[in-house]
Amino acid sequence: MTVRIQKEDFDVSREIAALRSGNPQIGAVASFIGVVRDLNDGSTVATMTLEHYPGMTEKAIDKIIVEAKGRWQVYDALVIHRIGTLAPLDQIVLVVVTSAHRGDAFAACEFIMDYLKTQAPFWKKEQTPDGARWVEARASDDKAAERWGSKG
Amino acid sequence: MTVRIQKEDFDVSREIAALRSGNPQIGAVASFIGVVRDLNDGSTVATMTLEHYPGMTEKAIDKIIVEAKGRWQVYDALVIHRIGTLAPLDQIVLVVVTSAHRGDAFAACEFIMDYLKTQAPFWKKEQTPDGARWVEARASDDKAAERWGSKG
Amino acid sequence: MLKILYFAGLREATGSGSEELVLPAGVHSVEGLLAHLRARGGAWTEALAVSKRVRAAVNQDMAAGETPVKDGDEVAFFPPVTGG
Amino acid sequence: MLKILYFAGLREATGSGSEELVLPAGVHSVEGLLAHLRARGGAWTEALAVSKRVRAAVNQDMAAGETPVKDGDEVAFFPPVTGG
Repeated sequence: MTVRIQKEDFDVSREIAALRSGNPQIGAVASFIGVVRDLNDGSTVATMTLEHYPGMTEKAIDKIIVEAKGRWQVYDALVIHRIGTLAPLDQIVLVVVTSAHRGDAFAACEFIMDYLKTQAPFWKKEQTPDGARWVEARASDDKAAERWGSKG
Repeated sequence: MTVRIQKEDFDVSREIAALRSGNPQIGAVASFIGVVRDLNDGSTVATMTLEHYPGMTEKAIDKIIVEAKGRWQVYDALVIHRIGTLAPLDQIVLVVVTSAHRGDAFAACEFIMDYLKTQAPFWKKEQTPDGARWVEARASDDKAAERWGSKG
Repeated sequence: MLKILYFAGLREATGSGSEELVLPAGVHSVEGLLAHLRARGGAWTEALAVSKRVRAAVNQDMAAGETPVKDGDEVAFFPPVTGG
Repeated sequence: MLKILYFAGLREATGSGSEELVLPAGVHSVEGLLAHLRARGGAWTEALAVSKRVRAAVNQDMAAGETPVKDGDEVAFFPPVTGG
């Protein structure tokens, strides 16, 4: 289990290779990359700044991964989330899950993203032609997390 | 839409960069890598040889991608499938889907893999200590494809 | 004339990768063609047995038993696929 | 003593990133602490209004209104999260 909060970009191939390293029982690798879009809620986005809650962030993501490992047959999982100022086309977040079979890998990867969206303390502030604005949370993200059922 | 059948390995980072290139409206990239395991159905796998039906393979995968694009909001999709002889830890298949939002990207990526598993003409032959054997199709793969409902 | 292709275990069991065949009289579907090939006996009968769950494609599209087969078609027979 | 942290829009609206606060008498939960802070008036009342859907964490775990708060705790208030 690896969780990294960093300003630097990441290389997906290298991260996947590290996560897979030495485990020839892995048959499936599901991954997700979140990317900065140049248009959000109707406004052009020039840059975006990501604030977080140091300490809690890592703890919250650890909990999400532990929960995913309890629900599915997963070998390992990696989450990298960037902070600081990003521009359109920049990578924001990477989630990788390794498993013997693809169903477990896909489910755990999507579960981790859905929970990260509602449980991990990150906030985005966008610079638009009309000034800076904090991104509003989406009801669809609450719904996406809720459909996995109660956490207990 | 890109479909490649090749002997050579692939680099996930490079393939994702090419697929995303020039589209700042992409917010989500879901991907899947299938990997050769060293143990399958209880036997040690030394190498595996992938046979396919040239011509039909590309056509079948094209159809699957078109179907996925009809079901979800997807910008683009890429499928690379290797043929020839592979060893444990080798990458076999890559599916990447780009979308504005993660729900569409995850669903389309998993759908493409599930259909590829039952509709794309590839066959695996494993070399084990007990000799060579053709891999048996799994009922679980039929079920995985069926849960997406009828194709029409 | 039909072009018939065999893949994977089916290619090995029949000893044939492909053949050209004059469309046999009375054969109008995948199931009809399968019955014709089974009637060759020996390895053909065994490899194409119903229990083998033989799959077929006509002109490179997945086909069912009732899919029509006509002169000029490319018909392929193979086991359930196992890629990915 | 409590350590209280504010993040994102809430930090900007209150003008406060963090503060140390003696646990006020009668405050035993997140909801009680919120009511105490709202009673400061002005920007505090507005930023912490119920309509703002303020979220809280106690000792770096997501908390609900009834989550207990005791001396020595680290309590954070922030808007719904928007990472990922």
